[in-house]
Order: sequence, then structure tokens, then C-alpha cells
Amino acid sequence: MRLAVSKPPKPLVSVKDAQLHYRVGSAFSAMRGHSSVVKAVDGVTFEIQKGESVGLLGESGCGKTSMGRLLLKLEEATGGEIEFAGDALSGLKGPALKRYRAKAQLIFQNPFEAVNPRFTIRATLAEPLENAGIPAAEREGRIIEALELVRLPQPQQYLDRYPHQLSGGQLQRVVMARALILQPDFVVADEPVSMLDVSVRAGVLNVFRDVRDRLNLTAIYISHDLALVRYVCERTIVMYLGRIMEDGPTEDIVHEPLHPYTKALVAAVPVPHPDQSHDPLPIGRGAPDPRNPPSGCVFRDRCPLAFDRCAKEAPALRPAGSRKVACHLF
Amino acid sequence: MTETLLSVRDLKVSYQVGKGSIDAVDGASFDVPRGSIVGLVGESGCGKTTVARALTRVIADNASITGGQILFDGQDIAALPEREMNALRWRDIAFIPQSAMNSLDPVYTVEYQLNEVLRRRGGLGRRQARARCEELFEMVGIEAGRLGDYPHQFSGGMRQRVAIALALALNPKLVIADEPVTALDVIVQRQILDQLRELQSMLGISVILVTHDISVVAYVCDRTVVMYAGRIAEAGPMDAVLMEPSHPYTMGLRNAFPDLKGAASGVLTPIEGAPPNLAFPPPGCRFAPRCPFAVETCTTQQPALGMVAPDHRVSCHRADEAAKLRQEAARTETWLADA
Amino acid sequence: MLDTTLPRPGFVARFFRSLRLPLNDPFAVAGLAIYAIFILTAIFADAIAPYDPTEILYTPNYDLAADLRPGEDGFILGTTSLGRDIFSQIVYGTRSALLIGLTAAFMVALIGSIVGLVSGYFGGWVDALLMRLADVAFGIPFLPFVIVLAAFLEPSIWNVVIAMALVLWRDTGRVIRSQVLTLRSRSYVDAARVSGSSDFKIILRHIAPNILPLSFLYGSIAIGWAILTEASISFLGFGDPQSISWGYMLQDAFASQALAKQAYYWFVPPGVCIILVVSAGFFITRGYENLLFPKLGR
Amino acid sequence: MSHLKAMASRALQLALVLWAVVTILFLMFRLMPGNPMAAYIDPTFTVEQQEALMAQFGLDKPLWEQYLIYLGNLLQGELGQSFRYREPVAERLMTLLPNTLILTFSSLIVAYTFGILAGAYLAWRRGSVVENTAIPLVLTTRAMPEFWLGMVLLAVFSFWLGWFPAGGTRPAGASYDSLWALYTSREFLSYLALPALTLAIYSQGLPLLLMRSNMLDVMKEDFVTMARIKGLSNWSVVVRHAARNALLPVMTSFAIAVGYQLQGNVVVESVFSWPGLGRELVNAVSASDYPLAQGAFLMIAVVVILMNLIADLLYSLLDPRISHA
Repeated sequence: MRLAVSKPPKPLVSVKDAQLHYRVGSAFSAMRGHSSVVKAVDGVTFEIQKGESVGLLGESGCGKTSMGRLLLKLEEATGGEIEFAGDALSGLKGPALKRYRAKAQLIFQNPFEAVNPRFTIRATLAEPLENAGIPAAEREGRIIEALELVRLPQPQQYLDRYPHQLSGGQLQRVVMARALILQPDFVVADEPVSMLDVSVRAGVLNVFRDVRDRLNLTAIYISHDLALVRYVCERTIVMYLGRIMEDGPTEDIVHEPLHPYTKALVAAVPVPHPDQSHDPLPIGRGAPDPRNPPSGCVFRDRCPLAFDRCAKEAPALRPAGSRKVACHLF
Repeated sequence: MTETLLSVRDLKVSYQVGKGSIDAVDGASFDVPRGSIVGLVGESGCGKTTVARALTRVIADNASITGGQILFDGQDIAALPEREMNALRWRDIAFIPQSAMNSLDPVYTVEYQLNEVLRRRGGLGRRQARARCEELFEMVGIEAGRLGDYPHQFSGGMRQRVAIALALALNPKLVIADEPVTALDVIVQRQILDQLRELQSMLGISVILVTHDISVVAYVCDRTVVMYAGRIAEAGPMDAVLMEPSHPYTMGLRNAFPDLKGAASGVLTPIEGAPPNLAFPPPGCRFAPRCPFAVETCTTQQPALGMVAPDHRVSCHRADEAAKLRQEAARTETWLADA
Repeated sequence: MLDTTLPRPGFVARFFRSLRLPLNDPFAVAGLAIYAIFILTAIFADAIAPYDPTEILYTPNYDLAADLRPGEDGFILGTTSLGRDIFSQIVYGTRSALLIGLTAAFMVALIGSIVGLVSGYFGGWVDALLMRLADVAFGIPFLPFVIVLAAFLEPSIWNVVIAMALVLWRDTGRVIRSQVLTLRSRSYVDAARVSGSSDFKIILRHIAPNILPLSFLYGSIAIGWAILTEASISFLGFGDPQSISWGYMLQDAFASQALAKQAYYWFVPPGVCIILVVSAGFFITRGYENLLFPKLGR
Repeated sequence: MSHLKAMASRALQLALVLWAVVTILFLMFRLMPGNPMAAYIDPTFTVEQQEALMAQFGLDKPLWEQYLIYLGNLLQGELGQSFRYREPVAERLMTLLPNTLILTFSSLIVAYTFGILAGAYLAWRRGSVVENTAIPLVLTTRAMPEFWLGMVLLAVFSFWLGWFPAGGTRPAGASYDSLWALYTSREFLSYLALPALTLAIYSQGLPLLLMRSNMLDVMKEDFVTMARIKGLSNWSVVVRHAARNALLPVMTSFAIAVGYQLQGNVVVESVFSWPGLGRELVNAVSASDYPLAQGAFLMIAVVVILMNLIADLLYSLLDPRISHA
């Protein structure tokens, strides 16, 4: 054993001050009204260690999906740096990009949109194998293997079916199989069960947990539902209007949220039994407007604890005990 | 003292699809007591929205009410001539839709749309209508200054408040809310539910809240009706149904639902399989193909909606074994496909 | 053998299937039938037409066969003031109408589809440039443009076709672009990107097949436009003097006082032929729309 | 106000389009076969006239300089001398423009009034025998060559029945104190009737089909269902909500239709000898009167582009989602 043990391991994913700003209503589409800059992701910094599962939690418009798209290079960051295994994503091109595509995968929200309706399940699953140069003779075996991995019983029966012949739960497993077929290191799951009925949700979530453990995957789970994030991830990052509000162990966040926004969010999560608090939420009315965020702290206009400094200065994400919080109170 | 406002008896609604027909609702019976919120809960395609719309008798062109009664205040509105039914709409039965964005007319101001109801349906004069508009906006917590705004100028949560104001405009006896918070984020969702509950108890009206989310039911409802594949699975007081479910489907739903306040190590259990195709429903109990407790009778005979406790009805052949089944249902292994 | 690609029926069969011809719509079928009849007429024009359409004919009495009514001396639809057989002109007119209609439609659909695909898929400055070009094309008065071009260049049907293609691609291009934009935002396109598929492969496999019916739809609209435009150009006297077209016949009739002479047999048949071909295109189009955008249908 | 800014940027865009069209026009007339000077100078002009025009249009200068002079002249409304009429092109066209506008607007107003009402009616009677026969009929009117329809109407109503005059805008030899007196006279109406009817029959299809399909779409919208659940009268549901929403794009299409109609006028004006821009363009091209042809083309293009702008304006005014953004 050497001293190096005490040094923290190199993160698999490292995001430094990532930004995704885009103009809405350019001169050409100006007929629709405003032309302004939306900061979908605005200065986000975090790291993910190999094998870690992180939940990206927030309301619609908080930038969690944009963050996921940045991580998969489906969108180019307009600022900051994202590294995967030490390589900057911004520089990836050609064969290097192709290698990255094999290592980082996405599981989609709506399974019915995530597969081409004109393709059979076989053709859908063959596409990544073709791109990775797997010889045709090996593909069928790999496809069957992947479908077994996501626990679709008797996978052969699905191969020649079209997407509309499958149920939502079955199709979401196919989408998962496609993501896993090249044995990636890193998976981003974007609200993978929000379109599914409650009774089949649990099945998909269980498969996800299982596969992740079995393949030692590093995973990001994007969701608006803290209860689901808690079921899948040991660590949670809470986002609001393009910024991180709080980042820490999920259990700590559930039981003792620090940031005023997280407090409201945790209190608002509905629970499926009658004995629960009906107290008013500690948050102002209104909704976040990504086109027109307040100055300083983006949450201050709904924050019950806001004071002068919040309007002047955006709080940095600072360590506070087991986690990091972006609030002037910590 | 629970007096019944609405009593649905053996309601059947069919859709004409091509040459055949599908019974989207096949014999639904439940009661709505005065001054209560009843949650109508079920998965997509279970017929809950069809029931809600059937109560207004404004249903899809290819749908029709093919049987049963809808007793509203003692009167069967399913059999009412269209003219009389139309007189009843909105004055007695109002509706809050899922997406207020699409259900408010984009080319008119919100005030115009409130006025339309107040003056054309409520017979109010110009000045009275204006006063009522302001009153309604105050009730749902929007400044009166925004009456002249167009629907697209409001945020999603605000639009839903407008929809609530619109529904309450004529002091109806019953408000049907079809997934009123589904499209909203949790925080706004909670605020809207609080608002709805507050106004409901203040005005003493009855509400039918259609939802797929049992935690919404748990938060605001007094009673619950659980639907599965066009039929009522279980109906009763909310806590009884959620805490001591007597239908295996309700038990399964409870297991599948994540609970933030529960233990961290809890495991979610899915119900294997998918709801039946209503064009070819199974002959017996519609849940039997997915039910771990199904016995032979379940696959051949339709269970009737029977009483398991005062005011608590279940349609299950093994309802009298409910306590035992509940214990078994709590174990994950029970629900595994090959168990 | 393990083949993991799509099952492959013959290429032609697949092409026709991907066009998704609206064969269950009676009007569309009628439209296709009308097309079939006119196409056959055009192919076998030599056999069907009793005379050369430009030949000056004489009656058995060696008089000029001018302004004969239908049936007189065996002329099915009568003759023109110059003694030409109207029926033969109609038959031969089918050729130029279909030639112009089909080539113009093909060019319009091809240019429009390529512009729409490139513009919608790649976006950015390519998109901005192409859409500005489309704006310019929308700013050009179509018929005057074709007239001026046809008059300045030597009058031939190809110049008319080119002039039409230069302007008419704009509608197809815009519609296909917006369709590509919606397709592009489908998550299965993202899925293909994440799977490592190249842009070219994505366009070819995931986007183009969904665009084809729309190209065909706009192509069939363009057939009608092209035939109507050619008729107008010929009617105004800027047409190809070498070829007999329905528009030319109408010009001939108009200039020869056929209206005053009440010679309906002369100017009604070419008009009816134009209506038949163009509305056949519309009926097919409509069948398509019901198929592609079922929300509009019944 | 971002709304105004948006309109301004749209106007700027269309100004650029206009510039592009003007440039295309310049090149078209310069690159035509024969003497490049032919664009402005007729060999039969007097030497002084020729020299004056040479100087005015810089015809002895290199092409790019000519282009700049051309743009400068355009900005001053200077379009050159007509070969045939020996008068300034701009003046001549200005006397023709009202005729074209009257024909266009009268036919379109008839077409839109009829089309909107019939379209709404057909949407309401969806699936009925009336609708099933009307729609193919309407499609057929869209498939008719306008000039042919004009010919048939002329043959029947003018030459056979003698109800209407065969062409022109006024009886031979008639004179009026003012244009206003002409346009308000009964004779003028009888001359206007056939060409306007021809254009109206052709144009009603667009608003009709558009209105019908919009209505069918809107009738499926949630807010129409909600209007029914509110117990509003059928009239309220269909007219106040469905038709009001369906009308938006139809109104916008009116401006676009004016642009299209102007192009259609080219042939119909020729059939009815209607002294308008379109007929003038055709005659000028046939007679190789290039300055006049160029001027007529340009004027039509300006109206087309202007109408595109007005369409956008109308849309943003009528749709509160844009006007109250």
C-alpha cells in the first residue's frame, strides 16, 4: 500500500462551470415575439466517480435534461468544460467521438418516441452494433443477450415485432437494451418511467437498478420525482433555473434538506398514505421563468428567507457538511 | 350525515370503433356524498376519464352511454333530454380539465371567458359579472388586474387557477376535475391541491377528482374509487382503501408506489403484465390474468361489487379473505411472474 | 445466416410501399385511373390520333376543312379555322401536358426535398441561407417570371419547365424543412446519434423515408401547377411553337374568334382535359393528406 | 416593444427580398439576347432621346456601374421610357394600377365571403352528402385554367346571351369626368362583372378549403369541448369559439391571395382586354417594349412582397398569442 491511496480517485465524469445558453426568437423567427437568451444550464460544476449513481432533480425548465444532453454531446456546451475519463468532450471528433458514443448511452423518457416506428426490434437493436463494427454474424447473439439482461422473457419472440406491438413497459426495456448492448461505462436515464403506468414502473426501475449493479455502471438519473431518485441513486443534485442548488447524499437531502428550495421540494413530494402534513409549503407562489430569471440568486423571488445580499450576489456552491449548497445562509 | 349528491348506477359507455364497439366503461357504480372529494383513480385506459365526461354527457362523437343511471340530486341525468341536460351543465356540474392551456380559448381574454359563463349561463348583468370576476380571482389568488390577460400570458399553475375560478363561477354543486394537476410540477401541484381543498370545504361543494396518482388521492380525497379495465375494483373511504385495501389490484398499486417517507431500503414491486385489451376482455375478473391470488372462479365468473365493511365495496371473489391476502401481498415474491 | 437488418423485399416493391399510395380513397383511385388513361393516350398517341395535328386537311370535295362541326366529314371533334383536326390535337396535347407536368413536378419535388432536408437537418447558416433564398422565390411573381423568361430565352417547353422549377421549389422546400425539424426532434434521432450513427446514415435511414410521401404529395400538386402554367404561357403566345399543347389550342381558338362563333367543340375539350388531369392530381393529393394527416380526415 | 422590433426585422427582411428580386430583374433584362442597350433604347428614338437615355441609365458604363445607376433610378421611381407609348413607364403604369387593384379586390372579397361561409358550413355538415359532392366540385374549380373559365363565361354570357360586354372597362367612345365617375358608373360594373366572377370562382377554393379544414381541426380542440361542457348554445360553440379561431389563418391568407391573384390577372386581363398591369406586361413582352415590361414586372413584385408583409402584420395583429406576447 502506498500513500496514493489517500488521494481521491480520478472522477469518470467531470463538469466544470458548464453553460448552455441559447437565443430564442432569432431575427428570422422573431415573429413569435421575444428574442432573448435562455440560460438552460448556467455554470454547473460537479464530478461523478466511477460506479456512482447520481440523481439530477428539478422541476421542468431547471436545465436537468439540457445537462444530460450536454453530457452525451447531443448539445455543445457554450461555456465551461466537460470531461469523460480525462478527455474533454468538446474536442471529440471522428473515431474518438465514435468510441465515446459506445461508452456513454442514453435512456429516453418516452419509449414510443425513442424507437423508429418503422424499424423492427431487431433492426433497432442492430443499429449500435453496426456502428461499432460488430460483424453481422455476432449481432443476433448480442441482441438476445441484451434483451435477456433487461429481463424480457423469451426474447426471440420480440425480434420481428414493430414498436407499436409492444406495451410501454416492454418497449422501455428494449430502449434500455439498446443503451446497454455495447456495454457502456456511463448511462444517462432521462425520466425513464414518467410515461409508464404505476404498475409497470417498478419493474423498469428494478431492472435499471439491477443492471447498473451487475455491470458496475456509472449512472445519471434525471427526474422531477425525489421518491424515484431516492429509489435509484445514493447521491442527488438539485437544480433550479440552470444552476445547482444542493448536491449531496440522497438520504441526507430527503431527511434534512438545507437549501430553502430543496426544503420546499421535499415537503411538496406527495406520499401515498393519508397521514401527512398539510402545512403550506415554505415557498412563494409563481413559477420559474427561464427567460427572465431574477438577479443574484435565481431562487430569491420565491424564497421565504431571502435578504438583501441575495439580490446582489449569486451564491456559489460551497461545502456544507456532507454536501454542497448554493445559498448565502450556508 | 352523509347525504348522497351523485349516484352512478351500472354505467356503461361504449366507443364505436370501425364495425365493432368497445365498452370503455362496463358497469360502473359509485356514490359521491355531498361536500366530499372523491378520487377516481386508475391507470391509463381504465375508463376514469370516460366516466368523468359521461357525467357531463359531452362525450366523443363515437361514444355513447349504453346503459345505467346517473342519479344527480335524485334525477337520472343519463335519461334527461338534451335541452334540460344543457340547462344543468356548469350551473350544477362544472368541469376542470387536465390542461387549462388547451381548454381556454386562446383568442379571448380570461375575463371574456368568465363573462361568457356568468352572463350567458348565469344571467348576470354586466356590472354584477365584473364584480363576480374579481371575487373569483380573489378566491383563487390572482390579482384582479390580470383579468384582461390572455390565457397564454399565464404560467401553467396560474392557468389551472383560472380553470378553477371558471368552474366555481356559477356555484355548482359538483365539480369534476380531470387530472387537474398532472401536467404541473410538484410544488405547484401541491399549491393547487391546497387551493382546491380549501375552496371545496369553504363552499361545501362536491368534487370528483380523476387521477392516476394515488398520492394525490391520499393528499386531498375523502373517498376513493379504484377503476381497472372499465370496471370498479374497489370503492370506499380513502384511508380504508389505501391502508387496508381489499382488492389485489389496489394492494399491488400500493407496492408499486415509491414512498418518500418510508424506509430507504424498501423495494418496489411491479404488477406483472399489462391491462387487457378492452376489445377482447377476459371472461371472468378483468384483473385475473395479472392477479397472484386468482383461483378458477376468477377466470370464469365476473365478481360482483360486494360490501366488505360499512361503506367499503370490493369486486373480488376472495374479498372475504382480504386480511390474509394483504399479508401475502406485502411480500415481493408473491408478485413475481412465476410465483 | 443471421441477418440483423430489415427483411428485404424487392427494391421496387419497397419503394412503392414507402410512397404509401392512398388506394383506399375512392377519389384518389379515380385520380390514379385518370392519370393511367392519359398516360396511355400519350404513349399511343400515334395510333389513336387519326391525323397529324398540324396537318392542314381537306374535305372530300377538296375544300379546306375549316371550322367543321363535330362529326362533319368524320372529324370527331370538328376542325380548326385552319383546317386541323381538333381530336388529333387533343390527343397529341396529352404528350406535352404530361411531359411538362411530370418533369416539372419531378424537379420541384427533388429540389424542394433536398433543400428541405439539408436546411432542416443541419440548421445554422445553411438553413438561414436556403430559407432566405426561399423568401426571394416567394417574392418573385411566378407567372410574370415564367413569361419573361420564356419570351427572352428561345421558346421551348424546357425553358418553361426550368423557369417553373426555379420558383416552385419554395413551397416543397419549406414544408419538408418543417417536417424534418419535427422528425429531428424525435428522440429516436437522438438515439441514433448516441448509437454512433453518422449524419448521412441518420438522414438516409431515419428521416428520408418519412419525407418521401410528402415529397410525392408536393410533386403531385406541382404537376397541376405546371400544366396550368404551361397552358397559360401557351395561351399568351409564349409557348413552344413546335409542339401542340392544350394551351396552344385555346390560344388558337381565342384568336380565331371561336367564342364569337360559339365553337364550343373547339375550346371546351382542351379545358376539360386540363381540368381532368389537374384535378386528378388534386384527388390523389387529397387521398394522401387523409393518409398523412389523418386528423384532417374523417 | 419586442413586438414592434419583430415587425421591423420582418420588414427589413422583405426589403432584402425586394432588393434581391430587383437584382434578378436587372440581370434578366441585361442578359437577354441581343444588344444590352435594348433594355432602354429603341432604335426608332431620336438621337437626342437616345443620348439622354444613355446618360440617364449609364448604358455606356460597365455593368456594375449600370447596376448602381439602375438602383438609384428605381429609388426615385424612374423606370425609363416606354418604346411604344413614348411616355414615362411609371406614369403609364400608375394609370393601370387602379384597374388591376379594383379587379383583384372585388373578386377576392366575393371569393372570401363565399369561401369562408361555405367552408364553415361544410365543416359543420361534415360527412354529409352535401359535403361529399361539394369538395370534389371545389377541387375542380381549383383545377380550371382561369383564362379558360373566362373564355367559357365570355362565350355564354357575352357572345350568346349578350348580358355583359365582351371586354374593356367602358363602352367605346364613352368618356367620364373623372376616374371616380368611371368606377362608380353602372356600365363599369357590367364590364367588371365577368372578369371578377372568373377570378372569384377560381379563388373561392382556397378560403373555402382552408376554413373547412381549420374548422375541423378547431372543433377537436379542448376549448371547444369545454364550451359544450359549459352548456353554451350551439351558435356560441360553433361561431364564437370554433369559427373565430379557424378564421385567423384564413384572414392571413387573404393578403397572400392578393399577391397570387395579381399573377393570375395576367391571363384573365388578357382574355377580357382589361387594361391592367398584367395585360400590359404581356403586351409589352410581346412587343419587346422592355422598359415597360420591366416596370410592370417590378410593380407586380412590389405588391406581392408588400402583401407578404401585410399577411404577417395581420397575423400578428389578429392573434393575441403574438400581439400580447
